[in-house]
Amino acid sequence: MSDLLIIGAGPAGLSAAIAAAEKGLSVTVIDEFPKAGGRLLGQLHQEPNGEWWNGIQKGEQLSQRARQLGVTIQCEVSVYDISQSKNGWDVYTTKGEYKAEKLLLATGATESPIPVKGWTLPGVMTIGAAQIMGNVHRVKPGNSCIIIGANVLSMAIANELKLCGVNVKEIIIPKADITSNEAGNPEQVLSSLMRLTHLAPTPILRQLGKIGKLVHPKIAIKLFPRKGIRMFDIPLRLKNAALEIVGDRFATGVRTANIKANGEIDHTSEKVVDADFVCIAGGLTPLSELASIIGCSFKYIPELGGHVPVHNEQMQTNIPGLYVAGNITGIESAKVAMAQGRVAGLAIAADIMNDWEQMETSINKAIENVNITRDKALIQFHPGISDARKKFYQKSEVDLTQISKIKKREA
Amino acid sequence: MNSFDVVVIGAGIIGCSVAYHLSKAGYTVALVDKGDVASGTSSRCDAVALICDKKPGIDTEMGFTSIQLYKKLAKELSFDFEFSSRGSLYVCETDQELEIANYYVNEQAAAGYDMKMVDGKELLDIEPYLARDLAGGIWTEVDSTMNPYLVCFAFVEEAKKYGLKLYSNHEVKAIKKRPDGSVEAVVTDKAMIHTKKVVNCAGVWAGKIGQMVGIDIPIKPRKGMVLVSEKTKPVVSQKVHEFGYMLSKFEDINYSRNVSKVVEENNIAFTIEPTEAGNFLLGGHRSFKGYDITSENRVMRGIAERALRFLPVLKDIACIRSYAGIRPWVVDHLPIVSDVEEVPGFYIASGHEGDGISMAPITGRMMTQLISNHETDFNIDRLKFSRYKQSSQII
Amino acid sequence: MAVISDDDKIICRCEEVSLGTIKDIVHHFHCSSREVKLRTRAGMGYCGGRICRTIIEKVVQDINNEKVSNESQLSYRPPIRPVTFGQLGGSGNDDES
Amino acid sequence: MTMRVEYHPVLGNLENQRRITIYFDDQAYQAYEGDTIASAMMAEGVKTLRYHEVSGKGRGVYCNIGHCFECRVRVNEENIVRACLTPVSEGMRIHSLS
Repeated sequence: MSDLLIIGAGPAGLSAAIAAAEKGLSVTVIDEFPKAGGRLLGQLHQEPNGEWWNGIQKGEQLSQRARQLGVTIQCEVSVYDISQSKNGWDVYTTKGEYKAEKLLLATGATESPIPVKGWTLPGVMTIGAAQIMGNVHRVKPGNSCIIIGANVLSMAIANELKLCGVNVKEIIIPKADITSNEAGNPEQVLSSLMRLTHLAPTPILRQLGKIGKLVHPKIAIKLFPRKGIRMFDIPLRLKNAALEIVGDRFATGVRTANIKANGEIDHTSEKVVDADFVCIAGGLTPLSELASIIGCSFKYIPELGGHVPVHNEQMQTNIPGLYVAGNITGIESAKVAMAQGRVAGLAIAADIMNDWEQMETSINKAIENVNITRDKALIQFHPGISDARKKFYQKSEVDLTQISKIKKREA
Repeated sequence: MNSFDVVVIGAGIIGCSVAYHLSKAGYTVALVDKGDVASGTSSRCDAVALICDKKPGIDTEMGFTSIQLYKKLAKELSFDFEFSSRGSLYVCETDQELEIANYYVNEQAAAGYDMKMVDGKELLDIEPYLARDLAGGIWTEVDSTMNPYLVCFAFVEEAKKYGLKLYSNHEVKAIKKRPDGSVEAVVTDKAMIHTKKVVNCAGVWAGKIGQMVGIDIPIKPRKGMVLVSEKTKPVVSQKVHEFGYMLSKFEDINYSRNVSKVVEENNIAFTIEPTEAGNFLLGGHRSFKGYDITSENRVMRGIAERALRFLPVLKDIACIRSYAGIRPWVVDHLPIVSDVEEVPGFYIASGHEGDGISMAPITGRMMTQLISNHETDFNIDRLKFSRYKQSSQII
Repeated sequence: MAVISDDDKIICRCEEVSLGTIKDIVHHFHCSSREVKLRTRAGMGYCGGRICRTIIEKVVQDINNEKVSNESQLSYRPPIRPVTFGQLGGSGNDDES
Repeated sequence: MTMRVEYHPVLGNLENQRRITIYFDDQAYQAYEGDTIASAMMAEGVKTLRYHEVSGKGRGVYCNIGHCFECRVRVNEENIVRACLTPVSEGMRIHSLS
């Protein structure tokens, strides 16, 4: 029995573990991936000051620090069920049962699918799958690739694949249909790229950001060259749609066609672009199935990437003793996740020691740090995150006093 | 103005069958449900029509007739509901159970039902993956399987051809009565539907509908959890269940199994059945938990534990999902298929507990006979609602 | 040139349910995503619907002209990762203390 | 041909990897210690890890983090595991599902 069990050894989970362990809590972190680090593991990009953000190193630093503080980190453990008991939580895993007084869900995100014809063929994978294959396992899924889906994540990973020696032939968008959302609409794709912060991780995105302040997306997409623009020497083609992934036993290429000005497909321009593998980049959405089986309330917030469990700024959900941090609360960068993890760790410590007053200052400072980190973030997955968060927390049905009341009644 | 000969409340398998049979008989029918078709118990249950789990007597008789009706419906209805007659196998863990089973089979056989005893060796010929130390069992060929929610869809599709009007996502809020106390209209959150006859097929929610006309229907929700396996090799080829299932269903049989606390406390008995899609459904479990349909971890583990006892091959097979349903339980384990003297025009077809799937066709048929003032296929005096009034007077 | 139809593309990878099948069901029955699941088996496979559920809900919402609600219609049910019956029902069930 | 990223301009070079032998559908393959089944097979150019149980169509790694279960394989006769989450070990015998 630990004071705190954390599900997910990513940036949020590990940071929470560190913060809680520093306050003297016994903490266990579990994760189903063989290595600790979560989504940090795949990340590799250059900061504006020229330094590389090496996620593997960051992950190692975090897990080392956690272990130094006595945190138990166990990998290859899959949680399949959770139930609440008198003394806290029973967590059922493929490696047996874990018990803890408080529970933190830091399960991160999952990639949204874009179903493209042929996407079940071997050799078709999510962009995140290719990222982990290349950066973590140091294996190329193939020598050449096409990426379907143009967003901040796919553009960052396209460059990482290039660094692994993959010939990324082009980034294109899926053919618009009922399943593709905005991902298939050239104007909306460009518009969301243009709304990215001026601190975007690549010069071309920063450029688009600047253009975005001057030109309406409607006009910008008209001016956008059919051949695409080059980013790290990779063509970003927004007037070109993926119709179908072709291949017999595995993917060998993508049938593409031009998109006409009215949005229709110009079938006379169809051609097959060869590639060894194909990546689908549908963006990220919070992975909240555990919160769902526990019975959390949810809110649909598009800016945060979809359905998020209702929680307050102290990272408490509407279920007493259950906390959330990181991408499960909305899609943001690893740095924000780390800052949120710290808040959760401190709040849980305050909860266990039943001493909110004494820890109030440090918790508030940690919350402030989340906001500062968010505002400085290089990658903002959705424009309007800050505002959406503020609104969400103002209206949050979870408030501290309410939870302490519940606690008292139980006692 | 919305006006129908009959309004059927509840689009579960009983309501769908009643609506179908009434529509086919020429009545104008409205089928009303607070959700979609089959959005309650009928999509959270197992998928069999059995006679071998029933007590000898009217229970078994109606069950048998209902299966014969299913066979006809499978041919008649244009919508495939995955019907097949696979048979079923009861397994007895001990000689003592085998003895009780033997007594039971003799009684059923005397009534003319085709059930036979098999010994431990024959069990393995029929289902080779069963544990090798079982005492024996009962084999029934008549027992059948189907997909319960597809049955609902099939009834509704067919009934629409006869003019059925479906009011899904209409929650019944009130039932209006005339000054003489007879039914006048059903009021939902979205519409007022005029009618002289209402059939309450709301299953576990039948009591709430009953309250709207001032009667007390003693139906309680009884929860049952089911585990779903991955698609895998044919670990069984038919419904297989432990004889202890009977013992968990009927509280009045005095026999206690040598089982773990988890199995005992949660009233768990091994059942497994194949589905058309190649998965297996595992149960069974019964408990009174109000309207709660969450999946309970203890029950999941208990079901798995009991299943491994009888079918060790399951050890390396994955459970991919679980669900729980609530079944309309009545104290005497016989459904209510009845008119209601106090409220002219108000009928009840509910309280089938775990037999709703089995009994749907015969219930729909007899409710139609009742409403048409025809003689019912069976003497349904024992299914009358008034039996509860009498018993409470006795108490 | 023959225009490729998208209707035969797969939405539910586990049960291999196509977009066309799902669209037809929603058009015909104007039903919820839960009913789509029951009628087509989309989302009922090995992965627990984790990959396709958002797409199914989107198709249903688009055709029925509904807004995205705060609570999903397709509930999650344990086990949220497949677990063998051996792991579920193995020793340690009577560990009540 | 190996698909290993031996050289990397930022992450550095792969050095002194311990090689082990694993078997996929009874054929021997070289893997590195620390590989998952999925990365080991992808390094060897094997993309198809499983055949759909109904249609028989090939499937491979899709999400690589354990969510989609497309890469599930059978290991050592019994256990079905996700190739993307399961580290290889010397002499491991892996079988595709169909």
